[in-house]
Amino acid sequence: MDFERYISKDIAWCPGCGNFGIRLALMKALEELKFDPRMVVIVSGIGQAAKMPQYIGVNMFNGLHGRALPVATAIKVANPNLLVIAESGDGCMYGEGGNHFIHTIRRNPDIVNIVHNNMVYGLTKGQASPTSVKGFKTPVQTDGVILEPFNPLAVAIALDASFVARTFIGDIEFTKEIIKEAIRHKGYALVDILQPCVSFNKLNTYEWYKENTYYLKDHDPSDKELAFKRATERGKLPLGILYVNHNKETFEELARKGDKRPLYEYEVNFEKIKEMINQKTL
Amino acid sequence: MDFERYISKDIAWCPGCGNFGIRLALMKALEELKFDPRMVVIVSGIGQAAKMPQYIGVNMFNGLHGRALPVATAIKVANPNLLVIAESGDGCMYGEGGNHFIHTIRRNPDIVNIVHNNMVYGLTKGQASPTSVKGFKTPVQTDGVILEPFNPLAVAIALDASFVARTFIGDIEFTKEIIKEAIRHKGYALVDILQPCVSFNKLNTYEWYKENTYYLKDHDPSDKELAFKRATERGKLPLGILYVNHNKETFEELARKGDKRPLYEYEVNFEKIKEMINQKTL
Amino acid sequence: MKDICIVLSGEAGQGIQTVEYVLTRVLKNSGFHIFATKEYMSRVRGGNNTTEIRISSERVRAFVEKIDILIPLGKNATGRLRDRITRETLIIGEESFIKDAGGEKIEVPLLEMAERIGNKLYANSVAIGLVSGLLKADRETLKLQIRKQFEDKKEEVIKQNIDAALEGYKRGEELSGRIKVSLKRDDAVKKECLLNGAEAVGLGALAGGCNFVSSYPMSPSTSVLVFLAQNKSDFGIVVEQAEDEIAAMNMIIGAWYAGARGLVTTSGGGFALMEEALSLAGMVESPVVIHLAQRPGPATGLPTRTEQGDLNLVLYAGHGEFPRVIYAPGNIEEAFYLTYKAFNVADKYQVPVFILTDQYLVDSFYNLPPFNLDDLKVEKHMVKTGEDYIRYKLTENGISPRGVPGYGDGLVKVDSDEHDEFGHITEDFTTRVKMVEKRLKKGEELKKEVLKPKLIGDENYKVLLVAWGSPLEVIKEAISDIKEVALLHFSQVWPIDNSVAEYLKRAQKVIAIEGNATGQFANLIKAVTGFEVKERILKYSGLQFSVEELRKKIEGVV
Amino acid sequence: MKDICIVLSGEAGQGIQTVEYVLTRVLKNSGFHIFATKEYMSRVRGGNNTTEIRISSERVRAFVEKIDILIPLGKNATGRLRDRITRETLIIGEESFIKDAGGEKIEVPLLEMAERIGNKLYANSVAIGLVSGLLKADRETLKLQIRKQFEDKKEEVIKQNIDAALEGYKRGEELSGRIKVSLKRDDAVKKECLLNGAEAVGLGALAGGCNFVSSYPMSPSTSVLVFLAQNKSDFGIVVEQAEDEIAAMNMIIGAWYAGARGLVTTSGGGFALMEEALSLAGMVESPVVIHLAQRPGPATGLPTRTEQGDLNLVLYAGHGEFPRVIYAPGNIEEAFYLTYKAFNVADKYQVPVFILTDQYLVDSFYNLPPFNLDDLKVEKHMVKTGEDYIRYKLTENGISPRGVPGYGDGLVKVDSDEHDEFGHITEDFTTRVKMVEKRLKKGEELKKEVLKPKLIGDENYKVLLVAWGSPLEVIKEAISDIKEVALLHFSQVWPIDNSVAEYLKRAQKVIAIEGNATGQFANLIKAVTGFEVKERILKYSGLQFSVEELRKKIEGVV
Ligand SMILES: Cc1ncc(C[n+]2csc(CCOP(=O)(O)OP(=O)(O)O)c2C)c(N)n1
Ligand SMILES: Cc1ncc(C[n+]2csc(CCOP(=O)(O)OP(=O)(O)O)c2C)c(N)n1
Ligand code: SF4
Ligand code: SF4
Ligand SMILES: [Mg+2]
Ligand SMILES: [Mg+2]
Repeated sequence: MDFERYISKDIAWCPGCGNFGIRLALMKALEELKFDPRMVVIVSGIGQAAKMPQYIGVNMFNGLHGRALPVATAIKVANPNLLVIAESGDGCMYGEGGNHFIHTIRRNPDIVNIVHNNMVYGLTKGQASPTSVKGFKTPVQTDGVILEPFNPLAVAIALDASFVARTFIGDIEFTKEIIKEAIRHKGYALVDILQPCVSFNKLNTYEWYKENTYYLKDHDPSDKELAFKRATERGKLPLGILYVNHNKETFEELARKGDKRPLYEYEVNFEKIKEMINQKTL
Repeated sequence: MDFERYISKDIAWCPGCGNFGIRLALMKALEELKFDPRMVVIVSGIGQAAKMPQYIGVNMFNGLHGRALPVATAIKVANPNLLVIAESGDGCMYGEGGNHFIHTIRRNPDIVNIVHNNMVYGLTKGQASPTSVKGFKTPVQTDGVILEPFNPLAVAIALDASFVARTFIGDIEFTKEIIKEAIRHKGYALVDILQPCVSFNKLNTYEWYKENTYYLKDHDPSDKELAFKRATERGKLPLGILYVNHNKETFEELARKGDKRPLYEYEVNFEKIKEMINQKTL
Repeated sequence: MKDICIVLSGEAGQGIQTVEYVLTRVLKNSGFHIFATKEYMSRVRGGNNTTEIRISSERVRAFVEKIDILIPLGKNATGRLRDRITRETLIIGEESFIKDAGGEKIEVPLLEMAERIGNKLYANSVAIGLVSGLLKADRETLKLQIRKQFEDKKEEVIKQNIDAALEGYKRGEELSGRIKVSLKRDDAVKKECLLNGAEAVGLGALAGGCNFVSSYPMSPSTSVLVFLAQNKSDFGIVVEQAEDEIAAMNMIIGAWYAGARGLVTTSGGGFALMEEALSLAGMVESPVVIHLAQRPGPATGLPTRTEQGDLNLVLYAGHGEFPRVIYAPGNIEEAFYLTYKAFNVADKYQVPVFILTDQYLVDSFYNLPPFNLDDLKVEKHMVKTGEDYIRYKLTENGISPRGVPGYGDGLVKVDSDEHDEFGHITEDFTTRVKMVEKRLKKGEELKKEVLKPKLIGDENYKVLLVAWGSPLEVIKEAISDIKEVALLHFSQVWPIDNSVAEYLKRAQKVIAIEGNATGQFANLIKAVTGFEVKERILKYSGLQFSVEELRKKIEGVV
Repeated sequence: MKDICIVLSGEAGQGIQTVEYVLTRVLKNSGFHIFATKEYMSRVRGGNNTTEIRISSERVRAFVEKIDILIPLGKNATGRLRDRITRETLIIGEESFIKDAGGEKIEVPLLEMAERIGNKLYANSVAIGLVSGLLKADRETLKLQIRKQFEDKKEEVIKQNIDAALEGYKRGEELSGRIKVSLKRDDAVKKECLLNGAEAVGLGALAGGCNFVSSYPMSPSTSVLVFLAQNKSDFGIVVEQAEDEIAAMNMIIGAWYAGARGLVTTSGGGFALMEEALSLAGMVESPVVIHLAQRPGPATGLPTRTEQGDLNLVLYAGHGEFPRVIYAPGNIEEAFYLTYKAFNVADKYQVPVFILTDQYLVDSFYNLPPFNLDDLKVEKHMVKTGEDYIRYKLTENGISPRGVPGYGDGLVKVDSDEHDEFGHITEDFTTRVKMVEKRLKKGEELKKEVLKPKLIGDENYKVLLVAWGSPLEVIKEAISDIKEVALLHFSQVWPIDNSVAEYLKRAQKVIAIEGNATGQFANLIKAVTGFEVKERILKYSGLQFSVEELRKKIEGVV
């Protein structure tokens, strides 16, 4: 497989981890959509999830914890011809990177934002993440988590994100399809993937997710209030595409005024600079 | 007036600015609720709004741009007997401080969060703020704002903030009453105050706000979906208390397990440390 | 030097900036050399701000304390200038504005004159005319500049403003006998341009091929952001106001990764938030250009004032060890050329390059010949990748060919973790050591491109002054008449090389002049050369040095 | 020194840490001196991690490269140790685990033995027993420690683990003849405690009155956060995991403002994000204590490795100029006492105080006598405010009485802008100058409390080694047999005073030893004293120094 080329051989995830499934789903999605690996960039942060682009044969920007989204946005606007995927963990995207999450949604670049939501900090060995459920005990949260869990879908809908979906990696096929939809969608697309962390999250296991999720049926993703209701109601977590707004222009369309040329082709117009300087003599 | 004591005399706001009204509303609210100025702390960031505590005779922590909320949270948990108000501009709270906004709501400390929402960066002379409307032209946003405006109320509701209100400083009396409610409320209380910036926002003027707002009537603030609908619907902006959730414990209650003593009274238990060290001999 | 120093003083919002803008153009286009600088409070209305305009027969480029003519534009506009007003200072204006001041007062009812013509609001035009008349500036030029200033307005308003200016001019001419200095004019000046430091940095960025700017507004750096935003359509630049400084810096690194040439402009506090990302640039070996306009700290400090307090900050910013370049332009020409150069150097060595200015430099301007662009060139060091491209190829000098995604057949993998040549994460200790050495080698290479410090003044100096950045022109003027004194000025403050010690050892006395409280550059010199610059003239009030104070202090030690 | 060095090696997740934990306690409580340290990869499962345990007749506190006994706990566990395995190394364990290694192999079917007793999972207990038997440790102690380790488990499981350990012990005893060194025991050791650097910092914080911790997890600093979280209920400490490092640092400053005693614990990259807030602490004159456990940078670097690369970072962190204190504990005792002291110093001078450790120090432990707490005392410098309280009163030494809100009759106003004595924002230049000088005066005061460097070794040295922080014990052991060599060790690296130069000048040769690539401390010494430490032994592979490599390098230059 093309996407297996040129990758780090030693995959550092734990056996049984949901990350493997996500890798598979993503690679299949790219394959089925026939992407040229050279035109794909995965931008990630730091964490277990963030190691993803080490193991996929596409361009990689493995940046700082929490900072994948501004990097991804800049890459997309600097070269709108690239498929740009920003991928990382729940701590990375919703914790350290929370401010970028909000404001990237406002910007609406045509990127796919994949979040491995294992409700825990994996790489740093099991502290609570923003999505950890109340009462979840960890070596730091010794009496259990006391903060309200962060609801990424509700927040994204509140900010009128152009595509909001959730999947569970127990269902790789479904996840792959959702990722494909997200890629096809024009504009910012959030794919929050529920992913068991077999090492540090003994609460939100494969079984737990199976029992606590359901597939959306007959859902109208253009209905924002309904989407909000689904995203916030108590009980089982919905899987599928919650919300889509097709009527949004992307950041790069607006910032580049439709120009799609990569900025690396840019040539300086020294004549114009001269003109400007001459203006300053008047 | 007590709250006029011990303040910076030279008020640096522009004549006609909405900030004067907010100052009045806040001082009256504190007065009417009979607060002892020594037990009140205003924490602010940087900006025109953030100068507020310079002009009110209470304790002041005028910190960094964007960082009022973590400071306020820490003060509250370190001394739950204080009334802690975190107050700043829209740029400060929703832009630079966006991540703290989200996570402070999740924490739910019993503080009042007053945001002077003038839809512009005042102090730095008129760039777009997160709440600036699309198309708003500034010296930096020369073609007008292209980002979706940040909707603080919708986000707060999505995160199940315990108290979410909006007012317009054209109505000082109403604003004062809302602030009083926010103070009385136990838990995090957001008061987003629409405030004209007469110097840099020629679009969102007193008139504009009058025409583009309405007072909530017969609204049930315990109905989250309704609150979300009001917060996100197109058209006029609602004024009043949009959402309240009375069933939340506060951060300091949980983190301190009900202990309300100021941490400055804390004495180290050296005996216990000795015991711990002795444990390490076993 | 023959010159006249005019100070305009008023509240924020009273239009000093308009007066300054028009007046400096009128005067320059009348053939005078001019210099202007402003100091202002961190507020939008009220308070007290001033602008100084020096008019001279020769080139003039530095702040002086003396005030020959003071024009208060409102009440309470003279109090803060008390120490600068002497018996010779002419104070001209409304009776109520000038009454509390010392000096030689000349009442001119600007408001009344304006009202007579049509509107009190024209008072500033009267003032512009008044000064123009005092200096016998060119009347036609005055009319032209007033017209330009109000070109968006109705013809009637334009006309009335011109009339107001001409009224002022008349009155000024009548008073011109009161001015003792007579200035020569030089037609060549008319062809020169007027630029402030911010514009020079902006133009330098354009010439350097900058096509991506992301920043968060922060005084006094915002003017560069504004300049580029104003010109973005003409040049196809992406200008994005980020949600915070962290996003801004990460965006710029992302932009370079994709082949753009990015700039951030910020101040100390904003930059402090970018340090983790600076370290990222160091690790992924991304070029990045940072304009940092200094203001007094710590924390919020004095947001609209000047200082040279952030040298240590940028020298050691970011965790871990990686090379960087720091330019500190001494004047407007250098602000242009060094910013231009920064982009090529950043691209070539794949390192962060700083342009370290300050509020004084970005907000000051003078006339200067248009920059010669003929030799400027955007040196793109990017390569088209082959199938077997590897991002971090180990080379002799540490520099690996830099590819960008989508350009060529290779994949470009960059990593904030320690990585192998492919860019993949590694924990191999041997690779680690090689990669550390690779990065540091680039620092050694950079020494080959170091700009030597400039020696200005008496070559047979006994006293050597050492300075960096914006005090350049002030010191130059201060020592112009003092013998056996020279200035060694650094426009590049990192890397610097040991050879500097030779200059220092030749002096009987070395004095560092810096706009900070600890002598950061003097300390750096000691760290690099071991030479201790014991005497220091330091200023940290929030104001720039003046020619007079430096002259006095230097004469005191000579 | 008579000692045996045992190395455990295996994948992440194979339980090395349990083996290490139990074994060190068994050995110590058998009367041996012990030292242990680990190195591990930044991953949760797989890869290869090792722990070294040294057992000795005398105090032992440093990492050595030699391996006397190697216990691989899985396949592929010997490859990375190739260079450390000699012909003398005993490699004990499963045939399939040891087969690829050099050295002297002794097959012991740990898994089979465990399975025979009840479960393969008991193999680690067999291994613990095996080593205990080899060294003839106390059997009863072994049983006790195994029981303690599994006390949450069912009695049957506990028993079987004990049986497994005893089986191992038997086999170990049989093999004990193969060990050539015979170690003495010392009953006094049994009364000593075993602590790692992280625990020492945590205990020091408790003793310093710490009652507020806010941090964001980051290796290798998280263990201090965890330690305090585990003990928060006993001590009434508020422990909050912040959303990011910026929040953490701002919270801590808020906490001190309200009268708490706060700590952040972080690593270089996390700290880089806190710098703006550090500058805030400098400006509002807030005490703050920062534990920074270094790891190799730049950027993400090697997250679980060690380095001393962030000295410059903390020295110059934050924009603007303000004083700070930096302690760099050399060992576990110092980690405790200096962290304790940091709180009192921070409170007294109202400045940021750093505890600069690294992965090697926080993850290493040895036996040591329990700390004497008798002289420790939380010095609260907070005052009860009067009606006319002003926060920034100008005083002789720059220190103003610090009030907190709600305690007394005054109001406490602190400001990140430049401020007057009340704490209100000001743009008055005279006040600015006074306030800058006030803050810097505290820096001068702090010099009075500087901890002098320690001279260790031959007082009549010809060669003087200079070091700071965690290499202390390694160097000490390395030079213990070398004549005319001494070590000058700094546990406080800022401020340092000029007197240091005296030590340096007395030496014929000075060599800096540092765990970074540029010799940051040597450069600092030059910056402070002008003395150039030309020779440097630097390490930046991600690993700590070993006794052997230092001994060799030092002997090479003597
Ligand atoms: C600025 C910064 N702070 C902290 C860290 C340490 N860190 C690395 S990964 C991580 C959390 C990982 O959690 P998550 O993002 O949920 O990813 P996961 O490992 O669970 O996939 C943290 C805190 C860091 N690398 N950088
Ligand atoms: C870290 C940092 N970045 C930028 C600034 C500059 N700055 C000061 S106030 C401000 C924006 C003010 O806007 P807002 O918060 O909406 O307050 P307003 O002035 O409109 O009341 C900015 C960008 C700063 N002080 N600190
Ligand atoms: S720690 Fe958790 S998230 Fe990380 S690889 Fe292991 S199971 Fe997966
Ligand atoms: S700039 Fe705007 S917000 Fe600030 S004081 Fe003036 S009117 Fe008010
Ligand atoms: Mg996670
Ligand atoms: Mg605002």
